[in-house]
Amino acid sequence: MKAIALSIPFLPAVAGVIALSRWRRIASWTGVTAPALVLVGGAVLGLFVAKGEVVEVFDGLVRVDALSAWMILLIGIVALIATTYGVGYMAAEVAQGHTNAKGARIYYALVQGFVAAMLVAVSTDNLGVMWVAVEATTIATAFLVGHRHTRASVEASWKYVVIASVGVTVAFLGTVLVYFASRHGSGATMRWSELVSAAGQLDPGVMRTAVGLLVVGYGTKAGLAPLHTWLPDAHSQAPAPVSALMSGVLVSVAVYAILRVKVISDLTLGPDHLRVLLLIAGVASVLLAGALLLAQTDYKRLLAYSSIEHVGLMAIGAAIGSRLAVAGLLLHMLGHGIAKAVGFCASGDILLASGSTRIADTTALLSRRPATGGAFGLALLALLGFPPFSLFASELAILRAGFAADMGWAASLTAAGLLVVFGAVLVYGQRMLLGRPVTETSWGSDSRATMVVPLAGGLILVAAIGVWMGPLQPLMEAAASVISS
Amino acid sequence: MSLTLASWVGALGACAVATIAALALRKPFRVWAVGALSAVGGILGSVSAVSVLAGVQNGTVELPGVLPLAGARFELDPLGAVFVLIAGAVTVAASVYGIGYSGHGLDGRVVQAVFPLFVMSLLLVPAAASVSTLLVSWELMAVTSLVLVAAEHRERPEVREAAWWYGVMTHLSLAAIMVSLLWFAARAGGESFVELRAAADRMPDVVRSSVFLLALTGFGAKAGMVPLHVWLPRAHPEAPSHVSALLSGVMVKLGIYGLLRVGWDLLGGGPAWWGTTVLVLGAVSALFGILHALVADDLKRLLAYSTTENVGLILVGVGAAGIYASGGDRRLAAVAVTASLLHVVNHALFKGLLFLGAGSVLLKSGTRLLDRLGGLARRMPVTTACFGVGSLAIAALPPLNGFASEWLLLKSLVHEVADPPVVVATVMPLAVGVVALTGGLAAATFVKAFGTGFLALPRSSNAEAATEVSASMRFGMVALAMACVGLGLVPNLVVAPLQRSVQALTGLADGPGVEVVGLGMETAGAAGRLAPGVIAVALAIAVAAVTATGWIMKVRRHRRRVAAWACGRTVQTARMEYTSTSFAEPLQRVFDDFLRPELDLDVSHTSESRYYLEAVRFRIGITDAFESRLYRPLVERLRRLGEYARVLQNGSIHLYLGYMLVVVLVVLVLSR
Amino acid sequence: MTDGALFRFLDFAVGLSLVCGYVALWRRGLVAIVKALAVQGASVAVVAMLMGIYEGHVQAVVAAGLVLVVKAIVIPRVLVGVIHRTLEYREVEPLVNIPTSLLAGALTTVIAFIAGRHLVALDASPATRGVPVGLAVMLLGFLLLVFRRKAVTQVVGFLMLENGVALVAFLTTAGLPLIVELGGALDLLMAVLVLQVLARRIVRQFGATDLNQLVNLRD
Amino acid sequence: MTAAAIAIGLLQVLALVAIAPVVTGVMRTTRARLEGRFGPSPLQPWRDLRKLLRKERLITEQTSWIFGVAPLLLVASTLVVVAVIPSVATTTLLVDSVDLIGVIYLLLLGTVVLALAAIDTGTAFGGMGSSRGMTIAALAEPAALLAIFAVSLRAGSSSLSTIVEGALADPAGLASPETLLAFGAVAVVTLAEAGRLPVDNPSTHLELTMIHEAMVLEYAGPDLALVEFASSLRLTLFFGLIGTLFLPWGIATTDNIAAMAVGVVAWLVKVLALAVGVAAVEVGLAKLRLFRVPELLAAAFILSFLAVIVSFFLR
Repeated sequence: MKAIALSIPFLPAVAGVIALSRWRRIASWTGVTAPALVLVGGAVLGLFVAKGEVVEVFDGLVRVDALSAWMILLIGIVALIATTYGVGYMAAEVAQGHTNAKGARIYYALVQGFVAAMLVAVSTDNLGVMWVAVEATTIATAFLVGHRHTRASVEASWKYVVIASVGVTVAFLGTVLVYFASRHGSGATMRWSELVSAAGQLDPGVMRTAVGLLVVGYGTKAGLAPLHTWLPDAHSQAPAPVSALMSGVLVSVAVYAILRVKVISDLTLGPDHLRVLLLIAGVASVLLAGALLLAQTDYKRLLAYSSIEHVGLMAIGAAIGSRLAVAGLLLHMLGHGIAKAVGFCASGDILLASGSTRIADTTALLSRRPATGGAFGLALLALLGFPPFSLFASELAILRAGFAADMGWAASLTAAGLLVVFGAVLVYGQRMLLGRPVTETSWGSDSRATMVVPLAGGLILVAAIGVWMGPLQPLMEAAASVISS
Repeated sequence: MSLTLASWVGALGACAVATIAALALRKPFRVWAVGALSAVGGILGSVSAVSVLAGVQNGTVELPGVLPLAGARFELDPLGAVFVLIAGAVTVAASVYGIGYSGHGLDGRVVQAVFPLFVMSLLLVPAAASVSTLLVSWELMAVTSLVLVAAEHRERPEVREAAWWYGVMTHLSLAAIMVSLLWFAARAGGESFVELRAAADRMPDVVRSSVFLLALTGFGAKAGMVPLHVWLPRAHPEAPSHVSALLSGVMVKLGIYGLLRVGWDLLGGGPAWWGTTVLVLGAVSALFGILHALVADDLKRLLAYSTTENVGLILVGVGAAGIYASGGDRRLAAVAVTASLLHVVNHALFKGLLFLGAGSVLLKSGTRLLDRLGGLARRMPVTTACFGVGSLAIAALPPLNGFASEWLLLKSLVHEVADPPVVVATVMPLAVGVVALTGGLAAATFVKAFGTGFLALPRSSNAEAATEVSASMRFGMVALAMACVGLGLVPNLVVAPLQRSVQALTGLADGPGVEVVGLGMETAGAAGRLAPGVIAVALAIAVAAVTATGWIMKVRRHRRRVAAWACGRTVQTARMEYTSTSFAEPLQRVFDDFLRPELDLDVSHTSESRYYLEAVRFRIGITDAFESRLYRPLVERLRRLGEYARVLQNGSIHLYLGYMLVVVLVVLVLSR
Repeated sequence: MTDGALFRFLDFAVGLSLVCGYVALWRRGLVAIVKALAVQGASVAVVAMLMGIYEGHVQAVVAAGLVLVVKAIVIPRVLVGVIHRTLEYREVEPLVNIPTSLLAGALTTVIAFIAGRHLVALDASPATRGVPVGLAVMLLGFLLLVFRRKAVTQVVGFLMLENGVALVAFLTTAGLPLIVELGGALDLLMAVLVLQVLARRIVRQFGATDLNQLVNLRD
Repeated sequence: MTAAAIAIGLLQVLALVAIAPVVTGVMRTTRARLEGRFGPSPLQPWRDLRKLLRKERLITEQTSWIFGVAPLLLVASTLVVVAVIPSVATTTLLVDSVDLIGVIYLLLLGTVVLALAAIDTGTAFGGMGSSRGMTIAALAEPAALLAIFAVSLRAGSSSLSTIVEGALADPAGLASPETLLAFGAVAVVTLAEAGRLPVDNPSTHLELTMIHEAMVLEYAGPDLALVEFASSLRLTLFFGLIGTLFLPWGIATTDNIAAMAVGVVAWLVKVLALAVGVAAVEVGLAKLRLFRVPELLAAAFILSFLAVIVSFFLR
């Protein structure tokens, strides 16, 4: 177990190094095998820790409990989808001359590094290390966002790096203050588990500031309004697989960080302190996403704003904090991660085919590009929370928990926001998907299998989870109990 | 495993298999497989419903593993059974009809695969026995129907518009229901219907009433109740006709189901104003619907609006029942709700029939516009006969099934309370007036639909070229037509078992509302009796007598065909016929202030003299007031709000960092 | 060296870093601003060292050296390089003019002191008395980020933010666990390099590093 | 149902069938006399019918089977109503199977069938007639049903026999305001449904004014005979109904011969009196413009509505 836990972050790292080497073919496919192995390892760990066990190596440098295992699974699945799809995508990018072999190599390497950083972030017990890893994701993705050296992509990456780094720096201050508090509490430590056990002795005054700053910092990374500003630009400019990873897991990793902080904060300051903060941010995110979706013209930004909406939901779930809410939140992470990955990958294919990200230029997709168009449509339906996709179950659970916790007003407000989002996404979705092409010019043959299969797989998986979770059920329960004991 | 459960699960299984078959098989087989298997599902579904209504046993299923974080719980009780019954019955006809109807363009994988899923959802919703289960089934129904509504998006641009309206309104309905039921569940401390029932009377009135109003909004939107009906006249016409039959015949009714279930079963009824609200909304819907149906010239749009009308009538019954029950007169309440449920069943049958008929016309003539139809009676005899039966039934004419329920409804409104409360004394007479006027207008509407659509001369070459439809489609229509006649002759077939469902509504009734006396049915308390069967027999005898007299008086039997009196012109052309527009004109004028039609008349004169006309063009457009005055401005306002909101995201990194600075400062100051 | 003297040095270094913050906010010349940054970095390093000595951490002294190298030498060099490459030497017209910026700076400093009070309260050692100054430096960096238009200035702002946090870190905890320290420094370095590359790309794409041009991505 | 009852029921049906054309005749004669003409004998309608039945059956081209079946159904539905309504005696063939509401819908059935047949001819007149006919029928419906509401409230039942017996039980009730209001309503409805002045003029064939005549314009020979017969049957039916509901005196409640005799006489008197009265009134009336008719029917609706309200609050 320890070996697996330790090796998991290294798999992508190694793959990344290989990717830098000259032989591209191998590089691309090792990039696929690494996430697959991560997935397997995550599954093994999951089965182990679901029983409440904890795997710990190097006094907490690596510590995998149920929550970490859940996140590892999430990262593994999404990374698998993104990388598998990515092979075909990069080939097409090179073919279309948006980049060259060198660019492709760097791309593969950075993607792996990005995944590795995220894995570190979720499988360490040390808040400091977690912080370092989160900052590392920013650096890894900086060049991925700017992968096409266009004006827009450069602009996006500049904004992304500056805003995200500033945010994470704020989080660093928070971490420092936590350490400060622990120093004057039970003894200096940055280990989450120790902080939790010693939460009683931490000085509330310092912790209040610390927690606030941590939430602001990681909230920036998660894209909570009003700190979301970089997200639409970065997610819409990055290459599809990277957008998939950023939207699908990176935001969830940030939320994960907030959840870890929340545990300590709840023990030291009581649940209400963070609840107010998260509730405001969450509801604000949902409403803002709705407002900005109303007049949207770019389908990748559309997906990005939908991410903001879903992060808002997660924040609300965290704010409610009951067992049901947290379980719903975790399930929502998983469902949203996969669905959003599929959505972005499909959108990438549409971009390759049409050469434009404007909704107006991409119509009648179901007729022109049945496979990816269909996948895009289904992903939208999933993101809008239609059964059998699991997002319906999780949203329902979060709202249920909200009413049960006497936060009916917030839940109702959220429901209203979701209604607006729904209307907006539906109007643009139908504009893109339905109808018959005005010009009979077909967009060449439908995309190749390696780009379609992962999308189909992802959709089937989300639908399946929405009906029956099977072995994931106990893991989710265990993970939920880590946060809301 | 009881018969109920076995057949119900069997039905679901059949649908599932149908979906798989649709995905697996190739075209010609696909359509057949889906049609047949869905039909089987329909039959099994009705069997389960019948066994419940016959009092065999309620079917209960608990699947804690399924449906993450909630667990699925189903129970098929007499109230739900009514709706499973109509779902099954209409499904049988619709899916067999679909075999022939899908031959042309609708045989794609997606549509064929989703249709059985839609049927499945229709069987699931009435059996759901917990909040989450209900909501999931409800959304499953929403998404499948949405896909089916959009099925023909390649053919007509309106389809996409329709799909959007439908999607938004159906999600509005979900949001309202969700808030209502989750609130309820939170107060009850559990989400199974049993717990909800138990907790209902422990809740403060404010909560009860708000839960009720939210439920009314949500389910009303699905039922097509004014002012939440706007999606209905868009979606139903654009959907493939056999789907429209299910939408209008069954899905819309599930709104009624939800209202009854939440309002008078789970909440156990409430103050009089609940009933009054429902009744008034119902009355408005009925009048609004029928008036728009009257002036519609698109056959399927006409049918859709008439659905709003019928839902209105059903709601009038429900509301009346609520009022009576709150006044303590549970006997009359039982009568009223029996009337509503009976009308639910009847409307499912004849509206399904009418939509199938309209589908046949559309398929063969390629148009839905009444002003371009006509002369089908000779070209499509079976379709014409079936549509005729449907029209007479929906016009509530004896001896067809519409009459029975309309009669019961009126009986329940023409009450004999000793000294009624003011509400009853003032509302009921008006309700009678509305129901009567609606009935009259419905008759006019369907004389127009059937007369101008099927009789006399064809008004266009398409109609001229129409031919009778294929066997499978004929089967679908004939089956429903026979059901209409059958229930018309012997309504007791349904009325008697319905009494079980009435009992289930603990908030309304504690005894049967309608007693069965031989062929006749008698409203509780012998207030009046009706035996439609006898009427039919009497009619038959009368006809026989007249013909016999004819023979006796040696009237010539042979008929000679001669030209009609065409005002002196030798030939009579279709252009001389009254069009549907002109048929409706007098009534449209009577209700001008209400319908506010936009007329435009342009007359072009010949160049020689302004006393000679070149051409006269007359156009009349009637828009849905709620759509043009309520929804469109709302949507527009939202869109503008979206435009304003974009300022927040104006691209300046300095602004973005400014947000962060402010947030950080606030956090620092607040956590001081 | 006695604690008293040590604390006098400490206060001086802390104060100096704050002054540097104001200087950066006050000057228009980019080179001058970068110089201010370098000095600030050095003073942070000094603080780190003094704290290390005070607490007797060897590790903190090492960290101090690290800081000195990264913050006072490498990074300023990089930035000056960028300036020379882009041939932009002045913050010609800042979004917010100098006096207002300085006023805002004063305001944020006040807020910093208010917010820092209870941090000091936890242990009132002469070291922690500097914590509010750290916060103030951080907020000054923030102001640079919001008020200035050139890419370089923004980077400087970000680094001052960083310095402020570092100050707080050293003053409160005399250095974090080494791995975090190293990771942090590495990240910081990488971030700056990334930004430098991006700045070059901006120049290539937009002709200048005026960030007001970066408004193509919007809703 | 005893043999006697059946006999009585049949008797009433036959009586009504026999008298119906005569009633029309009487009205025409009265009208003629009041206009200073001599006019035909009251039996003329019967003669017309006999003549029509002998004629050849002409039927318009391009009509469907509906056109042919319509007259039969029209007569049949009317006959069923005849078999429901107590005229001579309170017991009729169908009084236990159909109540007043049923009666209204049966009559509507006739109207609808005729309207369809009229459209089926495909001529302008047919369409016009059926459009107008349905308009009036639709608008008359609320008034009619509310009037029934009012009447049935008194007896607490919508079954005709109960109502009549109730009325006989306390004749005082007949003088009550609600009954008078209801009577007004029913009167107007009768004029509308039976197509009399001022709603429709049975004796005109002026294109723009006719309603019923426009519908039946294409009928000839035996079919026309049926239609004509049906319309006079309807008229008589309404007179009988008014008589039974508002002047129930003399109607036989037992099945002994004497009572029957009284019943027959009383009924004849009522019907003929009403016929003469209506005819007399019609002389002084002009036909309303089509778009004034709704106002008249609205008035009727108000009357019956008031009747109901009053009967609630004067209880």
